[in-house]
Amino acid sequence: MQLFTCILLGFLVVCAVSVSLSKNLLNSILIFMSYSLIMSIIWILLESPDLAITEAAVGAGVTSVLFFVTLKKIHAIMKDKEEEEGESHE
Amino acid sequence: MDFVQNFPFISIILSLFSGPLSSVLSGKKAKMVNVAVISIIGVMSAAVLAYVLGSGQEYVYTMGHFPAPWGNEIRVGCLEAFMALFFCVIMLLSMIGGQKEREAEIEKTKQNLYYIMVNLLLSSLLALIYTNDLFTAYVFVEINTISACGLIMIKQNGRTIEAATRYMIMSLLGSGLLLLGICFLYDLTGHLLMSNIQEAVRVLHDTGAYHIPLMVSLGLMSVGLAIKSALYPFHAWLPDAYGYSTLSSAAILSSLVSKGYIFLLIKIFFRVIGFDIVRDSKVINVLFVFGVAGMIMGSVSAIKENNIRRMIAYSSVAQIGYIYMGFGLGTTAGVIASIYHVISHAATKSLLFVAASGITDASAGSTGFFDLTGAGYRNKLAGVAFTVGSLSMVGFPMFSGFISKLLFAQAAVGSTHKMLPTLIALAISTVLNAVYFIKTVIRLYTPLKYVPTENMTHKTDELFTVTMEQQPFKSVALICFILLNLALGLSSEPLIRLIQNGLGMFA
Amino acid sequence: MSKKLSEEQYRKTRSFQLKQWLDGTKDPFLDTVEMKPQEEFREDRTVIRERSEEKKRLLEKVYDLEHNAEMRIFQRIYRIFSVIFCVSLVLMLLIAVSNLPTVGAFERPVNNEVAKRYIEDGLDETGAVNIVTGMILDYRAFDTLGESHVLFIATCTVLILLRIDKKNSKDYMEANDRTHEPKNDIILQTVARILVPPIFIFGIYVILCGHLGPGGGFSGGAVIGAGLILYLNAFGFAKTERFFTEKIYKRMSFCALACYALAKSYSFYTGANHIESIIPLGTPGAILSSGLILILNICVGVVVAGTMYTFYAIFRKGGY
Amino acid sequence: MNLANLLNNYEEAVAMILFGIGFSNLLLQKNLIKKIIGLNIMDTATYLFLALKGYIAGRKAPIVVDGVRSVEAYINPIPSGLVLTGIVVSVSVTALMLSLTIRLYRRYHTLDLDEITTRLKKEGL
Repeated sequence: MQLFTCILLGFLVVCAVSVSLSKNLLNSILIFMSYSLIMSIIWILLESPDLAITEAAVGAGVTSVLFFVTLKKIHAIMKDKEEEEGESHE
Repeated sequence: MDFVQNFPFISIILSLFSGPLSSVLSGKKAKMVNVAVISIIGVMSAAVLAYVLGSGQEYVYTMGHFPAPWGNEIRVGCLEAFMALFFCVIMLLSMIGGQKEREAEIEKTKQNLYYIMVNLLLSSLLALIYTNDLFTAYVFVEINTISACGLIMIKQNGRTIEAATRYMIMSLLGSGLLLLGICFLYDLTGHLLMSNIQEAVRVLHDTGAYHIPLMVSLGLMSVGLAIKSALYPFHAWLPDAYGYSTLSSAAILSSLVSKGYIFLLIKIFFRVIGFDIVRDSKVINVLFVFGVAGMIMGSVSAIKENNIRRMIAYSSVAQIGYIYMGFGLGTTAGVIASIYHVISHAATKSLLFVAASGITDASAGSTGFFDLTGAGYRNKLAGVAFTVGSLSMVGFPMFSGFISKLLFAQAAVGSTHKMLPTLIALAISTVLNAVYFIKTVIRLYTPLKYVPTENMTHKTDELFTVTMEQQPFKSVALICFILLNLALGLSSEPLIRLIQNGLGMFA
Repeated sequence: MSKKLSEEQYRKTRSFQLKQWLDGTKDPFLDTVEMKPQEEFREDRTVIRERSEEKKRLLEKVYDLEHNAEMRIFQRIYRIFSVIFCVSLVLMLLIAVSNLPTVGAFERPVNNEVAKRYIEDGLDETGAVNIVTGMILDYRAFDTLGESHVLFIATCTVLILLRIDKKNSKDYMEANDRTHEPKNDIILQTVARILVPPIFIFGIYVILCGHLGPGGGFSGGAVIGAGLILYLNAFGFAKTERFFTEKIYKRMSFCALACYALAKSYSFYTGANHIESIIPLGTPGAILSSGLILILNICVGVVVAGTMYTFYAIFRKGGY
Repeated sequence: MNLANLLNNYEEAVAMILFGIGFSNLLLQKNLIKKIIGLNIMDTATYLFLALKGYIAGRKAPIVVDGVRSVEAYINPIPSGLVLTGIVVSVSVTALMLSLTIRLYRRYHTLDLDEITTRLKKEGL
């Protein structure tokens, strides 16, 4: 059990670091989503099922969806941005 | 239990309730509800103040069926009741003074949302004042932060949204540190209620156990709240936020929002940790250094500034520096001076903002320094009010600012190590204050014919006179503010005694 | 002799729809979903070019490290100080942690009489089997009251920022990105049709059983909100706006928050004035038990579900 | 620095490191979206730290089963309740920050606050 906790905690740190280092915004949000999921498993291990449900629904669900919508709004998912950059290099 | 004792609880619930209520009302009705709520709460706070002064002791109000360490509770002493009353007065006057701007600058369909922000801001301030529980304080700090952000960005131009973003980033750093500090303290003491924490902290301090985490927790909470209340190196958001938001927002933000955090910090020092333990720690020295730096650097930035509202905003940085310097002195006299300065600064700064808007109205809406030439003749009341505010800020006798500077100086003489730097900083800061405020006042009263007009953005014939009848609400607010300032300056004795009493009840 | 159908009647029959669907001329679900022109909002190419050129110029100015020495030094110092600040913060915290009581041990200050009473008497005093729910909605209800107002005020600020009241303006066109998305995705719609009802039922179950097991208003409300978002994505705004608009959201959350505030004021008032509360606690374990907690959970659930959906809808469309 | 105890408290140490990562992201990242992710990491780290306060090894979640009501049977319920409150606060703050980001992008077409500030200075608004 302790080993499992250690692995999960290690994952958390790896996720947090790679979020800050990743160049692509979409990638970092996906990593953040997995961070939230791991967190909700940790809540189960810490015997707090209420938190696990809330974190899974709020952290991994709604927050990530809001992030995706924002990315769409700022044209980071679509091709617009590349287009813009491509034009500026011309 | 007397019925009056319910009033603090009723005022918090009433202002919380009026937020959702405003969301289903139209802008006009929401405004009426807002004014009514603020006035009712003001009256109730006055009644509570009279009750507490009459009985001479604070009382505890249990929120729910369970007594203190299990349930929530609020605690009412004379300082709390006075602060609630004072905040209501300032908020009401600011709302009245900024009415015209508010209706012009905010979209019609979003007017009622503004009143939601104001109502919830008031409720969070009241809860911060009265609460006796650290976690409740955290929740209401968040409400305070979000509603302040709403107040900043309701006038939607690029500047305010950028300022709101910076404000949110800084505030969230502060809230994170504050919450972490609360967690540490909870771990060490096992309580969230302020009085129980203090007992446990005293035991810990006497036995010497957990000394390092205790200090870390104190440091985290102080730094978090200092960041949130825009202490000097963390003030980057402040000039834009105060300078470009709508008038009543600027007045409320500068006079109330940061003061709520400062009041919470005072409660943490006195009621949660115990002031003697705080004094023994190194934390107050840090606050002292940053406070002194803020006093001087804020004034220097204000001198360099050309825009009158941004200048007043930078002056806020300096004044918050004063308040933290008072904490840093480490004596009760210093804290009393700080609390008095909180009050006097709140009264003066909102006066200055309202007066500055009156002046810019008479200068064809321009906030540039050169455009203000002779504006004191064109809008007489605003000119007088600005002069009163400036003199009070500089520390001219008769006005409230003088008393607070006097108290600071007295407190500095009482402290052994920090006397010299404090007095020097006070002197330098007063001179710098005088430079930019008196410069502005002189500019206001320079007749147009004596200055070359090429620096001005507007032609002289575009300028027109603004009379009191044209701006009835603003005039009422200005007159009330001037009277408040004079009252604070001329009869400060009872207030100082009240603060002393209140601090005594805290400990 | 078969009965002859008129052209109109024939068009309504299933066989005609099937034939059309097989031919690929018509989508059988066409009438039931949102139809909007599917052209994409596109900016003028010259505007984009101008903007990117200006951005380039600006970037040169911002990061003009050769000429802007003051800026460069300031930024470098700022970064160095921030890094030092962060590193020393972490070190300080680690030192503090190394002096804290051990994780997982029972003998630590946290496990004192407060937690003891919650566990031992919580069931009798609040009637909630789930002690955490009993704690946040009865013992420490003031916090939770503040917290639901945090959600409410956050929605209001989002409304201020993103709601666009002038229809047909350029901002509105740009904000409403539903207009240029592939519509009538049959996979999404089928999946949504299967999944949305169970999600709703699960969310309602989590809310209603908040006092009996893990869950409560916040988690259940978030689940229902997620279900609404899925429904919106599959079937479009036209469908959801039939039953959920901003007006309804405002009234709903007003009612829920008012109900919450009234219920709690009653219990605060009676508690502080030592008046016996008349609300029965019921049998622990039954669904109708634990006094006000069930009602409060429903209120919180309504507020949270509405808030989550509102966030999404405003982000997508700028008002709904 | 008490190293042995630090190793005992390794969960809390991880929470503190996560807090540091989140804090420095919020402070130092140029991109607003990254800042917001940093904010979320910081908040979750604080909640992890807080929830660890209530954890007692070998005990069950505080949901009364079979009428067992001894304090020996369950973990401390207070931190769970506080974290529940905190999570909701953090999601509302995140939504607010994201909407601010969208507005800034709609106007300035960038996510870099410094760039926006320079542009504001140039506009001289």
